[in-house]
Amino acid sequence: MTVATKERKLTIARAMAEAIAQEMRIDERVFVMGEDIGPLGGVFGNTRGLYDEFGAERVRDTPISETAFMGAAVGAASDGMRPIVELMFVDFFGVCFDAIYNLMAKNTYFSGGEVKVPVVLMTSTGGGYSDAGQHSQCLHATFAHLPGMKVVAPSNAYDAKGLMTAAIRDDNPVIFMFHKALQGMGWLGTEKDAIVQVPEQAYEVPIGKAAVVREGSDVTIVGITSGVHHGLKAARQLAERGVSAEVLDLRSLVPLDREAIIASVRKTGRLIVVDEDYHSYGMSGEIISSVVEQGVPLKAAPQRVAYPDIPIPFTRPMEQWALPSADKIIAAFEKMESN
Amino acid sequence: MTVATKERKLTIARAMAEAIAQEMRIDERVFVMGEDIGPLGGVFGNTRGLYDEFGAERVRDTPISETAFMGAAVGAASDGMRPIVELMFVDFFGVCFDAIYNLMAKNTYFSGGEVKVPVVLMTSTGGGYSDAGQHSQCLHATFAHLPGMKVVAPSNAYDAKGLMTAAIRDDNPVIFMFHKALQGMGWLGTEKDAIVQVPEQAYEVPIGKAAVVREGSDVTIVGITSGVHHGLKAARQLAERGVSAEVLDLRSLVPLDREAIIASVRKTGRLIVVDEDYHSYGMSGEIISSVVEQGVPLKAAPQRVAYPDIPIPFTRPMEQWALPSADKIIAAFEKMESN
Amino acid sequence: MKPSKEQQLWMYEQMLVSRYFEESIEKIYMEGKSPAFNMANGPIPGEMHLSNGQEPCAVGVCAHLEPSDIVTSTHRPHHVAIAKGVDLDRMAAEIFGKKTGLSGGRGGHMHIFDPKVNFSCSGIIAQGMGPAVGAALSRQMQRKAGIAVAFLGEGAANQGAFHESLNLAAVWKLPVVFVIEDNAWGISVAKSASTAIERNDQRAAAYGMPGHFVPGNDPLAIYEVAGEAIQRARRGEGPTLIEIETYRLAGHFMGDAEGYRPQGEKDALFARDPIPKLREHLKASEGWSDAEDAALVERSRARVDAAIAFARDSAYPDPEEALDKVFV
Amino acid sequence: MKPSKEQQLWMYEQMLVSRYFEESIEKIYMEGKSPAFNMANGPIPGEMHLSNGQEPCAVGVCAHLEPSDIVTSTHRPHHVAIAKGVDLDRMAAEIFGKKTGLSGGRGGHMHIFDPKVNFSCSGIIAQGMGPAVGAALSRQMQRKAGIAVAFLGEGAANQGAFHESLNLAAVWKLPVVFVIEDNAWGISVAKSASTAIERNDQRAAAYGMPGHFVPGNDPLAIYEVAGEAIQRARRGEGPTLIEIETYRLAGHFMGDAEGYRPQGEKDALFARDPIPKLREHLKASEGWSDAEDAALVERSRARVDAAIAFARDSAYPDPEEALDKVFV
Ligand SMILES: Cc1ncc(C[n+]2csc(CCOP(=O)(O)OP(=O)(O)O)c2C)c(N)n1
Ligand SMILES: Cc1ncc(C[n+]2csc(CCOP(=O)(O)OP(=O)(O)O)c2C)c(N)n1
Ligand SMILES: [Mg+2]
Ligand SMILES: [Mg+2]
Repeated sequence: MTVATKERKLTIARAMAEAIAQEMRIDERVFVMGEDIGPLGGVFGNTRGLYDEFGAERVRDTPISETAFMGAAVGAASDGMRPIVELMFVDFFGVCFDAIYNLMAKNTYFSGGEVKVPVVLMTSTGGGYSDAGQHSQCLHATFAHLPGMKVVAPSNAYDAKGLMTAAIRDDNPVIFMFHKALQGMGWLGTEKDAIVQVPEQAYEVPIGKAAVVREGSDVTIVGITSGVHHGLKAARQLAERGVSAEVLDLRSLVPLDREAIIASVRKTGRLIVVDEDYHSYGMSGEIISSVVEQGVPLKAAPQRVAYPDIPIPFTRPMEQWALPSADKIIAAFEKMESN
Repeated sequence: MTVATKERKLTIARAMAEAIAQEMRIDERVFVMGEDIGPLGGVFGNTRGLYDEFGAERVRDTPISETAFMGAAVGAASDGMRPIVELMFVDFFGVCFDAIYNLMAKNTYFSGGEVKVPVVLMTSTGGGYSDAGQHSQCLHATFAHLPGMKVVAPSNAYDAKGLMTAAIRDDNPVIFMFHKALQGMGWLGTEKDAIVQVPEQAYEVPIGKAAVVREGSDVTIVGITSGVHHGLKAARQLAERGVSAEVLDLRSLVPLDREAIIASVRKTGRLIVVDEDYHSYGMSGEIISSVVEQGVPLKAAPQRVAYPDIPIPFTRPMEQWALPSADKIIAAFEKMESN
Repeated sequence: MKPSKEQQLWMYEQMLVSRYFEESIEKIYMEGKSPAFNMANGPIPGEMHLSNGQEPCAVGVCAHLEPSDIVTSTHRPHHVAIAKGVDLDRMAAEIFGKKTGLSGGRGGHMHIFDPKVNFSCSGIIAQGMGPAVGAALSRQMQRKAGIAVAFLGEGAANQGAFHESLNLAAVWKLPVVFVIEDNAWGISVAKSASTAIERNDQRAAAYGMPGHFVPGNDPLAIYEVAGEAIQRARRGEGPTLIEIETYRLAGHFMGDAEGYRPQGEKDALFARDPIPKLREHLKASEGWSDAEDAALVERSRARVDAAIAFARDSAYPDPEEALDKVFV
Repeated sequence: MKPSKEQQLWMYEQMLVSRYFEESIEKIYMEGKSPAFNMANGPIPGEMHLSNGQEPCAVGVCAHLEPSDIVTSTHRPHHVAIAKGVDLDRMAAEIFGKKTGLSGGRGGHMHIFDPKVNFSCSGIIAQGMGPAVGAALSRQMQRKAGIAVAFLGEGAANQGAFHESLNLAAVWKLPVVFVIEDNAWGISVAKSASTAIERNDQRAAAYGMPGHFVPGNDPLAIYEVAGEAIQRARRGEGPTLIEIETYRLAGHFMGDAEGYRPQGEKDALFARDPIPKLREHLKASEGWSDAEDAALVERSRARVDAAIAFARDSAYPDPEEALDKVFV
């Protein structure tokens, strides 16, 4: 007897909402708060349906008071709840970063491990739709640099659901970054490859494990969220030229799966890092250094394709020009080859 | 006829205060605000004497309202003033980072260069005196990663005065980080080598230029603030073994003097980066990547001596163990040699 | 302090220009966005927060301001920008992302900067308040004429920046006026769900400053209250907080389905549209004729059309210009 | 709601313990710090904020609390920690940075966490407020007994977190009490230079919550006012704001030269030391005898001495333990 498995593709938004709903059903301590996450279902759709199923007490619209409700998430988590809290755009972190960074991230350590702070902070990242410099950033490194928080960021709906489930069940604070261009909201455009088959039952994608999303032998392309899709597109184009690119989806920035990166670069001997976050003092530098400080033999100088060190411009010509792309990855590869 | 030049050594605190006073004398637009920077002269002494000379209007104690007064600095600067504003500890950035980061750093860009925001934000960094995890951080990368702000950090009083003068005269926002252990406040201990001769007249140290503070040919040690002093100590010890270490004081994180770093590593073929800020996604990764992505030939894998990815512990055994040191730099060098 | 006929007509004209501007933007915004609505497409990409209905707040306040006075506004800035005298052509061009825009296209609709008339805005809630306080400090320290006005939404009044800015302004007795445009909604969240008290003017007492409430979205009443507050600031007597009852006739941003609105709310708001109301008042009380009105409407439309044409006809910047203006 | 004799004696005892604790810390803190005062040296390195003089705030409030109630405190936490029942031995050991400390030495004096009695504190001004609100929310959602109290200084009442936390607590009608210890100074800055109004209890109206002021640093008066507020919270009627006039008998932190104090202020404060005052009251009104007092003093000292001895005798952690407990 064969069981027909139903094909079911979800957007990241729906995958996130499904993971949250499933955990809320089995764990009364889980609740959600943030701006417009109630009846509206979240500006980016990732709490859609939750308010109807769980009601106003467990799906709480907040005032525009990020400092208070991030702090409240810490207090509630320390008292036995498991809050999921939304920072609508990661760009808004500056109004509440103390609560995130000096409390959420550190209280476990400060208390010698006695106080658990199981908060999931979900926040939207990324640009490409002309939302300008206060609504388009990724800020991967700004969060990943600071110890005490796990940081995950899915590139597709399967990982989104599994990482969200893992994050909710984690006893540590987890920053869950979702990229707007992958979210599956039509009004933001959508990366089709982010919409993938997602099992109905709950499952975890382990935090801190990268995934080889395409195998290859000539060059390793490391990315996260949008960078993975740029990498995959570049890999397909490179394949046409007979170049075999391996694409690594980090999925987690903290913990960082250095082993997986190093294993891949040991195989390929070439490294390109793709990051929609700013170039300097960021993820791209960290990945490259993590490889070279181990003395991994390289066939060419590693390259990065990151956002230039400029505030993100509004106008489309500038904005699109500055973003990472498959073309830029290919150019980076060509640069490697020409030296 | 010879003029006897008076030897005059200053602490960083006094050098900062002197630079500010001199600029306030010649430029009415310059004023200072922050917590306890008035009659008290700043918790770290860097506004001492200013209140007496310039009075309460130009040396303004603020309420504990960093969001308001950082925002006010932006508004005053945009209206033609040149505020110097103090964030008492860099660790407090989370209560006001939006005003710094989304306004101070970006308004010039957002306005197409029409609005100048000549703010100097001075803030204390660093640990080593058991002030624990909310009062000991450096956060170099947290500020340097985000575009739109210049970031300087002196290792000695000469540079402190010159960088402060340059910062005040700069039409862009400048973050001026001073390390508490170098500040010359006895109650924080003091690095003697930070107290150096300082000319009485005003002068500028150019922002964005690193300094070779010790020449050498076998290995380049790159650091900033406390890291420079660890580097110098290590270099002296290495010299006893016949190893010639070059020590580079970055002085500015933004703009980053990549040319100087690369020139030195081209000469020595070896690179160690020292950073009291957190290891991952930080300055150490940026420096290493900036070198290797240029294909600079290396004799050994570059190494970093940075703060581990942990909140900073209070207790002395843990705290001291975790800090960078000359010994760790030497160990890093030995590791390079053993491979 | 009643507005003269001339002042009323100035306000009316700004309201017309603002309304036509928003209506034009609204239409153009949808170009290139069908069949599938994707923000990234069309001549005006990105988020778009319209201010239709809130014009009285802008004109009632700005009627008292000189170009040298400072205004900081929000993510919903057009009506205030227009009333403050921001260059309409260059503002339109900025919204289109053109090289001739106020910032050469770098800022877009949430980042309108016109230093000639001391106008700026920010997309982060309540974060224009600190800069307004600082600009007021600058004027106080320079003994230079001019006051600052910070506009904010009622949702913003729950942000920490609100508290800190009001306190600082009061402690330093700065020439600044805080104007809350209470349009009853912060995106989908009603004021009553976000604000512990009914009216934010009551919060002024927490800072020892006068607080005023203006009901009815009435430009003439706003004119009076704002005039007092601004005069007070000019006299060096310190800050004032004003809350204005206003209406957001559009969605929070374009694309908003507005499902959170109670049945009939929109109709009720449109029935109270401040523009026809003011027109009727002018006709009834100020001898304003149909012919005069038609001419003014015509002129306002023409001014907007010219701005839009300027924006459309302007060139896009070169992509590499993205790297300029990070530092000056 | 007057305190019984037993409750008064409980408060008095906590005040004694707190005072002796601070006096012991003060002495030990100076060990190893001469001839040159360097914070990094001695058995207690780092910053040290003493709470001498502010004991009434702690005991008057905590007299109403159970271990299951939540308290968040500040950089100046010892008196509150003691009144809340934090393990004195392990707190002392934490301040010494010992392995037996509450956090194994990771936190130190500004990061006292004792989950057994639901106590925590933070070194960032006003940032304990959000967590108190969240803990209150947790109790409300879990239908679980217990309320939260957030302590803060009068300087902290100008932080954005104050505004946001009070508003959120009021909107959600949470069982939380905000207690401002007004010791007149924020480091060197006088309240009058930082706060736009005279008394912060007046700010309660901005959130539609009751506000109370307690003058005179009087533990019995504090007991009454706090009792009402806490009962109100327990009844589910929502938050309250209390401002207490108190005195900081020590410097802001150890090493503070206190040059900012007006001439004679310290003497005046010591003349109003709340401990002898309460002792006199107990003797005059509650039949408290000299012998009983001597015994209690003795017992309190012994308790502190034992804690200090425990701390001194405990071992330091291994340095590598620094890497533990980042994640659980
Ligand atoms: C700090 C911050 N939080 C959240 C947002 C997202 N946001 C944009 S507009 C808005 C609602 C603002 O409401 P209100 O202040 O009443 O202004 P209105 O939109 O009604 O004009 C929100 C929550 C933001 N821009 N900044
Ligand atoms: C956000 C923030 N800003 C500044 C400081 C530095 N600081 C520590 S204590 C203090 C004064 C606090 O005054 P108050 O709230 O009255 O408490 P008190 O010290 O009088 O107990 C300041 C400014 C800080 N810890 N956090
Ligand atoms: Mg609103
Ligand atoms: Mg105080």
